[in-house]
Amino acid sequence: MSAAGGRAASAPLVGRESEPTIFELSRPGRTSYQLPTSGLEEPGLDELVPPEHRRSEPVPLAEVSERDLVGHITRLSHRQYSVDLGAYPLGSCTMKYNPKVCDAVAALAGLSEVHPAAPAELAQGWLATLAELERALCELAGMAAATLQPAAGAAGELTGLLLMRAYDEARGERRRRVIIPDSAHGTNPASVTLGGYEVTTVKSDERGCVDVGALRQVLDDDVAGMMLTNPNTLGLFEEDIVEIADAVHEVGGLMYYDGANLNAILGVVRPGDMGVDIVHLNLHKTFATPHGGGGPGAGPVAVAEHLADFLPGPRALRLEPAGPDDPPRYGWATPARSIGRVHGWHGNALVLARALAYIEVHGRDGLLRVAERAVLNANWLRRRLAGTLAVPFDRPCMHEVVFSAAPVHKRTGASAHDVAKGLIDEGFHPPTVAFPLIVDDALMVEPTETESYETLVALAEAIERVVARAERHELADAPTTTPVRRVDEARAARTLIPTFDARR
Amino acid sequence: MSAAGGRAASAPLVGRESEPTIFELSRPGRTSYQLPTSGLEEPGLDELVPPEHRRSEPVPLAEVSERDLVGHITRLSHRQYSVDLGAYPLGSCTMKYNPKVCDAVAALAGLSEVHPAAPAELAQGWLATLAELERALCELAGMAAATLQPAAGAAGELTGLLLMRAYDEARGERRRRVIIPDSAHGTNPASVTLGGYEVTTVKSDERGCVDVGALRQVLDDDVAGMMLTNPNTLGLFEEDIVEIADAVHEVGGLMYYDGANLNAILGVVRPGDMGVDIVHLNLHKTFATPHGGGGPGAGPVAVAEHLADFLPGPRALRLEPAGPDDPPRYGWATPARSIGRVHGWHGNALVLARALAYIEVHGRDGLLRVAERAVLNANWLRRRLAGTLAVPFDRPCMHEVVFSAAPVHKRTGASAHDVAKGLIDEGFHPPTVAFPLIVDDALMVEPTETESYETLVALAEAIERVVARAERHELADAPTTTPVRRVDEARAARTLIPTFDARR
Amino acid sequence: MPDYLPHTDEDITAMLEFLGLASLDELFAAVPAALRLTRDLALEAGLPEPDVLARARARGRANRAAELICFAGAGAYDHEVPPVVRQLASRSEFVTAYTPYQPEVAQGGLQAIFEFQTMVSRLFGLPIANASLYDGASALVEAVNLAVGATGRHRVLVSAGVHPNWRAVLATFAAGTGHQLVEVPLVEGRSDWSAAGPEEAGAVVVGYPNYLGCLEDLGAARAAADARGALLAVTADPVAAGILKSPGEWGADVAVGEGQPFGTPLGFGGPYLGLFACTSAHVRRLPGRLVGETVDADGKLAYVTTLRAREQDIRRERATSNVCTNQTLIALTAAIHLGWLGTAGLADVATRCARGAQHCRRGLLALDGVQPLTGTTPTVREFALGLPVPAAVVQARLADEGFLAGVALDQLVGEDGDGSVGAEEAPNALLVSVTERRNRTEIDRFVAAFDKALR
Amino acid sequence: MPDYLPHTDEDITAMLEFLGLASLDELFAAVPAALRLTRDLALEAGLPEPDVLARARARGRANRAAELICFAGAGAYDHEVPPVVRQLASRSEFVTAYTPYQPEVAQGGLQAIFEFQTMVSRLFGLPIANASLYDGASALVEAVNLAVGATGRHRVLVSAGVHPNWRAVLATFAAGTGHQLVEVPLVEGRSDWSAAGPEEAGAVVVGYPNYLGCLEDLGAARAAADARGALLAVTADPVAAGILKSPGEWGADVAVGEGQPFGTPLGFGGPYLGLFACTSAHVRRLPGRLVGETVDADGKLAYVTTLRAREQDIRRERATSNVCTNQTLIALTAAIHLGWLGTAGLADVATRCARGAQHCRRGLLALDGVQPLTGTTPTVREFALGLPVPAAVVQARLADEGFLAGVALDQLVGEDGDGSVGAEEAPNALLVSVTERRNRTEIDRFVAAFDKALR
Ligand SMILES: Cc1ncc(COP(=O)(O)O)c(C=O)c1O
Ligand SMILES: Cc1ncc(COP(=O)(O)O)c(C=O)c1O
Repeated sequence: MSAAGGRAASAPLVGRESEPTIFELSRPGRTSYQLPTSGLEEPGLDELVPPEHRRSEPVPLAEVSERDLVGHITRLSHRQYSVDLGAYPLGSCTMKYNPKVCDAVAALAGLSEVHPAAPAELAQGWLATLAELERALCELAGMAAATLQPAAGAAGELTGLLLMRAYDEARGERRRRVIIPDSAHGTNPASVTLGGYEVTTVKSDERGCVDVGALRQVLDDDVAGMMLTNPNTLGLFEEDIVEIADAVHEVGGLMYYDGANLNAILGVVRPGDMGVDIVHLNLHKTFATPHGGGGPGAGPVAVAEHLADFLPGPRALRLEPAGPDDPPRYGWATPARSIGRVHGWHGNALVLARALAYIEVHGRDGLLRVAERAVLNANWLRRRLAGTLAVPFDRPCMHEVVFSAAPVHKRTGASAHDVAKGLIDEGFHPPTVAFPLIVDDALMVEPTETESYETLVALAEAIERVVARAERHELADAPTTTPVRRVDEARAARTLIPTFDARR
Repeated sequence: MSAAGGRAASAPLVGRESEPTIFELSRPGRTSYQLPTSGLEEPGLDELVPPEHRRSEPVPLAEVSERDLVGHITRLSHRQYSVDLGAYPLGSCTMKYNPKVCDAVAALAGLSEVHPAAPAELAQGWLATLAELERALCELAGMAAATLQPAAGAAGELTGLLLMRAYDEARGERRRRVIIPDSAHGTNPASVTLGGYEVTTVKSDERGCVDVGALRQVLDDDVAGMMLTNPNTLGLFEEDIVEIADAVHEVGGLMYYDGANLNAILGVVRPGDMGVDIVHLNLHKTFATPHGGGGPGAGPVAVAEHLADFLPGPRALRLEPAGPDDPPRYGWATPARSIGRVHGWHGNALVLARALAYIEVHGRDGLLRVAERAVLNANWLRRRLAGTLAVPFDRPCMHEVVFSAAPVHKRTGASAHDVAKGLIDEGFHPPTVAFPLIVDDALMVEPTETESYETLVALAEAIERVVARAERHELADAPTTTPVRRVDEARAARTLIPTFDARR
Repeated sequence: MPDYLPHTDEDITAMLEFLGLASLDELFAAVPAALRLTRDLALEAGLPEPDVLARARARGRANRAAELICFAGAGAYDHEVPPVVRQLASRSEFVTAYTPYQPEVAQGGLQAIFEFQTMVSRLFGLPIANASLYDGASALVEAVNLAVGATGRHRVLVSAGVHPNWRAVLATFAAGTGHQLVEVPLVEGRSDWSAAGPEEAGAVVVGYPNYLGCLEDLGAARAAADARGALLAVTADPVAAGILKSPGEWGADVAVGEGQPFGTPLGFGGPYLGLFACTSAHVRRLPGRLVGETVDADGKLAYVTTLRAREQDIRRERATSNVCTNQTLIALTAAIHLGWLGTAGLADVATRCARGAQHCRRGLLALDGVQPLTGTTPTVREFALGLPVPAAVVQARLADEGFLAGVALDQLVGEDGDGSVGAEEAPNALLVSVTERRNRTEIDRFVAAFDKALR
Repeated sequence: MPDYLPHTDEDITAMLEFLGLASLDELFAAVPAALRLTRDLALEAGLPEPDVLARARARGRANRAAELICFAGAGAYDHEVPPVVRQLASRSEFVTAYTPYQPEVAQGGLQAIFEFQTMVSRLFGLPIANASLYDGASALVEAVNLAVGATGRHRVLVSAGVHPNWRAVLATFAAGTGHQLVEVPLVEGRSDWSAAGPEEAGAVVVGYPNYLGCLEDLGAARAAADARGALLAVTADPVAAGILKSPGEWGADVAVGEGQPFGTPLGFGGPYLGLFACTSAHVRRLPGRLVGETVDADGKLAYVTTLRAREQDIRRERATSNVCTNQTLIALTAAIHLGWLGTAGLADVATRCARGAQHCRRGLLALDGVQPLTGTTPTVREFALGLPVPAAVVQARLADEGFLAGVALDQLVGEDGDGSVGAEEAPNALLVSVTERRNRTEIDRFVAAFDKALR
């Protein structure tokens, strides 16, 4: 017999059992779907699809009642941590609180029920949204023009690299290398490869920043450009950025700025003012689209004037109104030397609409406050926990701070990983573990600006308690409060079970 | 320092701590509210309110950030059982699954953004909704007309008793007593008192139904009427209802039908066909408005023709269209001898709109299926558990079944209350305990039609396991899986702390 | 045949077999055959969800009022419902829970109501608040019942400034309880207690502000109550309470109100929220549910419904009230909304309403033939006007300009027009209300359109 | 100054003091002074939420398309999004979670994706499915990258029947990877593989149905791939897949698709959902995240992201893909929607679409001057027509009648009209699509209005 869809024993409120899969809850003949009344004649499948194309059996999905579906998904939701439940200080991920007004904007029928191929005259509100967002992002980044198509940061990076390539080719060149610091996010090197370039890694110096000397050694006229994250993944501002950009420009390369960490510098300093040619922004970090358990996001790419002609298209543009009193009109245009589309339609449009709402509600002043508070929180934690964990690069940080549990590890045998699991039992989601790779036993903490002083104190105290537990060798069992205990990741890879059907 | 709004240690997913109150999360000067731009001049309070009326300090509410508010409420939600998490077999409460389409209907701006005093011409959609719902309910109840104003079952009862009274007075009488079976829901006697009548209780016989002989003994011309629940609170159909109604009518009384249990008989049998004069329906049970943790509901009262003139007003009525091709129009009308309003406006309108949607989506056939499945489920459980718990009235039941844990109690010391707590640890919300009052150690189970066979089996097995634990004297500690253990109810009443300010 | 029932044909067969039955029909053997419905219900066949939604949308479109800029109030207000409140209050754990009979798995809802009670208590300046009643009107009925029960006196002085619909509900239920209601007239928008006889009374009921928007002299009301041995029951606007002295401060024994403004949409009048607060002296007469703090078996803080011995399920015909199902979800919504507003926000909203109303009132009174109905008595967030033409005419004309002009005072109580209650409810009288959602542009456009409508 | 920041002035003072700083400004000491922005951003000041919502609503009203009855498709379909799916998918635990780095507190999201993978695997008839890619186009790019990687051959045959926007994206990214794309023409709506040279290739890419709605001969595609040592990659419509033989059954190595039809609104093109499935042989080349089953320390069933060594954060420049943030929430939505549809529902939806399309096609082809663009090749849920007037004209006229008439084929790729890709994309060509939401009355009215528009 199928499992019981009305039993709540997997909800942490009342139990610690596993939640059956929807396939186990399934029972032949049970349904929940309803289709509207059609009034159409009802020809059979044989009149609709030639026999050689017809599938013999329907796709075997689950067969559950609406009630059991709701129970299943609601219980799953209780087995999932989220920002709305508590702090989520994952460094590099900017898990801030996302204003619910943005959800309301994205849910508006006037925005969500528009077909992407609707003629421009029938989608003026959308074109206006895109054009205004592009303008705002360019102002924030200090750039001339942008594409909103990339669906995430990595897609933005690759777009940027293809822009680099197109620019290069337009100059009649064919450079082969792109430089990346060793602290870079993994998407950077992966994107470089897909962009058809080779990665040249440059080391960080003892300050945690690009070693400018080392950089100069690898710069030559085979270098198409450099990708730099700023603030970098150690949470540090690359103070030499202008010198770096100049050096790259000197050899004829372009400067790519990974703007995923823009949260830290909104209204304080702009990539465009640092000599940057291309920058991508992670709207799902800085502009508070909730992360949805891993996505969707949006990774617009903004460029300086000399690259605008190469941007993907079409872009929504404000047209000259016919007369001075006419309302603004918007149209599509594809840049003259466009590299082409990088998304099937116009990008993650509803994410873009959220971002515009976020920018509007914060405004120029509010965005600056976001940066200030994010940096204030991170620095407070850095200072507060300096006696508990090691701080490999001990100087003022930006919006996040990287600690090292290496000394604790050495002393007690408890790794950063163990500390993370211990923190779960304290009621907090752990920081990012084992990234950036250049720090041993890294614990990367990004409190974000939406967490209060009280929460920071509670988090610091919790970390202190966990380290104390490490000293008492009590962390091996952690977490103990969760629906499942420590998960065997190695086994998952060893005996791959990627679907229910692969279960034996 | 205030507690930390970003700490999730009270979420059962990660912890077992208490959730601080919002007042403990509060911090002077912190805010989350935003008001729209007004453009108005900003006179101070002294220009707006005369000094003798002005409060000296703002009302001290909580002061929290939106983020902390969201964390707090989301965590509280994880500390709350609900139908959407699992079965909720509370007898007498009809905790069925409520289709989400009804939520969508209630959320429509066209319905939810209408002022209740809007002139009828501007609210035609609402008047149509009310008129159509009244018609459908009358058809389901077999009655002539209804008021939709009562906000819940108890309000419906009192409305019904005032109708009785008005009818009586119109006949120039002044009867003083209303008869109620001892199995009746507590609201019945309480409503009788508020209706200005005295309660005469009539005993149930060994079948669990009204003892007709005993009834006849208390019937006389001082009896204004009788309130009868059918199916009654034992889940049994009052088979003698026609005889009972006749007897009541013979002495000049009116027959009031508590239709809170209508779920069991939709499309099978109608109160109006049983000789009933007045009936209230609990839309929040039968017609699937979710119970909201205790409300809101709606308790329309339907009456036979001879009482229609006394109904509360105004009622929405369909008007004769001007011409044969004109669309239907609706208007308000107050019955000629109306007892008056029983609600500040038109009743719980959005609950009424949900009920209409529920009726439309089920239709005549679907509603009958609801009754059949509800009764099937209850009888299956009755039979299945007959060896585990006592069944005081061992005959086919309707939509719910009352067990008794008295033998278990006697044998093991574990009461119905203990069994209930044990069931929580099995991942189920317990049945209703200690009601109806006429059964010792009552456990009243109403599975409802939306729970599957598999869930019934799982529930039965869980009850069997709990009774087995009782035999092993293991229930005193239950529940053990919940955020708090067994709660001290006596202490709450002894040392009353009804607000945060009363905390010492 | 869309439905939500999980039973497969095999399930039904197996279950019937287990029961020894041959058909579903036999389940209803206890129902006398003569009573059984032998025809189909005269209802349509079931419609699929999308069709039902489409119908509801069509009905919504037929509600022109939903599109109008709202200047109507009279106890139901067009306040902002912020997305965050809406989202939190619609979490299914709250929406699909029942009354918290098992506190161990209901701490979430119970704590929210404990917080709600605290907020209402602070708002009204009284130490006890219950877990909600149906609406403002029913809260008033319960307040009067409490007062009569506490004093043993059935005579009740009710100001004509109490909302006419609420007075109508009070009158309906007084037919059962036998309370003797005495209407106390208004003079220039304020209750004239001297017009009520000096006889002892159980309750004195007054609005603050009253339904014409006027600030009553609660000192005088308190004195009127004291003089008659009565309790003072105040029907208070909970938004205006954000800037006004609380009922408790004025010496009220009971305060009730309509909690709709706190996060609940207009919704054509419901579900709304009856707020109820009183002094500690009356806690054992409190109607409805009450949540209290306690501990669990481990001594850990916990919440539970308490003083249950007042309630109908235990006390039956001797209960303090018959209320069972209440408006918990709306109370929870209000608690979330008040948490969102916070100390500063509530005061700001009230101030904004007052500012808008003052601006609007000034504009409208400058129009030809428009008169104040309540003399110079101060008003806060709404005000009553005498017009040179019937209010219904102005409403109709302004609807065409995009405005819901206000509430015609003769329209309250009986919407068919049979329910006029006092002199001020002449057909030419209009009650205008302004919330924080109305900005200056809208108000100025409204005044201009109003001017046009009067011509 | 509305915002969401909790810091009180005292907090800031205390925190700065703890850091030994005198002002917030000093926090940015690391930023060279010369770089600092010394002016305000050229953005407006912050607006309160209600104002922002009002603006967004106004933009929504400017989208006339939102109100039109939709006959447009071309990879983005107007399917029903049932309230239950919407409500479940918007639960904040899913919405506000991050990538499940800590499986112990992410079992909910992980299990949902495990179920999603299973459903996609069954839908496409292939044993491996990943946790989502950005959209159909990006899934296609990844499929080609996988095929090229697996075969070591850079030549890629792409049917002209693959969605033109997807082909455009493929071409953009091929500039980086160096794939050599060969367009294979359509004849009567089907790929003519003989037109592609016999040289070895890494991938053969074909749509099923293709973007003109036609059923391709996948047997021929498989043979074309085999003949060239290529993998067969199918871009499949996942709704039509409910009644068609699966790509896996046809022998595809990789199948990709656009998952938007499963519970995601049109949303002007995003966020959508890239579906990706392949044979077991290629699991170690799989792009993106993969959830697998395992156990916890107590041996209890648990889920976790697995084969992570393929991913960019570990493998960096040697990763199988650069994807990091994907479309998890949309995948979860699809899993819920497919759970709601179930076995019977998916087949029913597909059948309904086909019925509506057949009825509509018959009606339109009966109109004067309307021709099929794809001969007699069978279509399922959409079809391409040649019109006697420009498609844009018909679209404009039908918009005034309340219809979004379809997708003008010359409008794809470059909305400014510069992107025509093949012969069939003449200005007079229109692609019409019918979903289960369109009933007979709407279709008949559409055909009648279409007739009028042609005159
Ligand atoms: C510094 C940095 N760059 C790039 C990325 C990649 O962005 P996405 O995950 O949106 O592809 C991230 C994401 O975590 C990041 O932190
Ligand atoms: C049989 C019966 N009658 C009356 C009522 C009272 O209805 P309400 O709670 O809506 O006031 C109930 C509610 O549980 C009931 O079960």
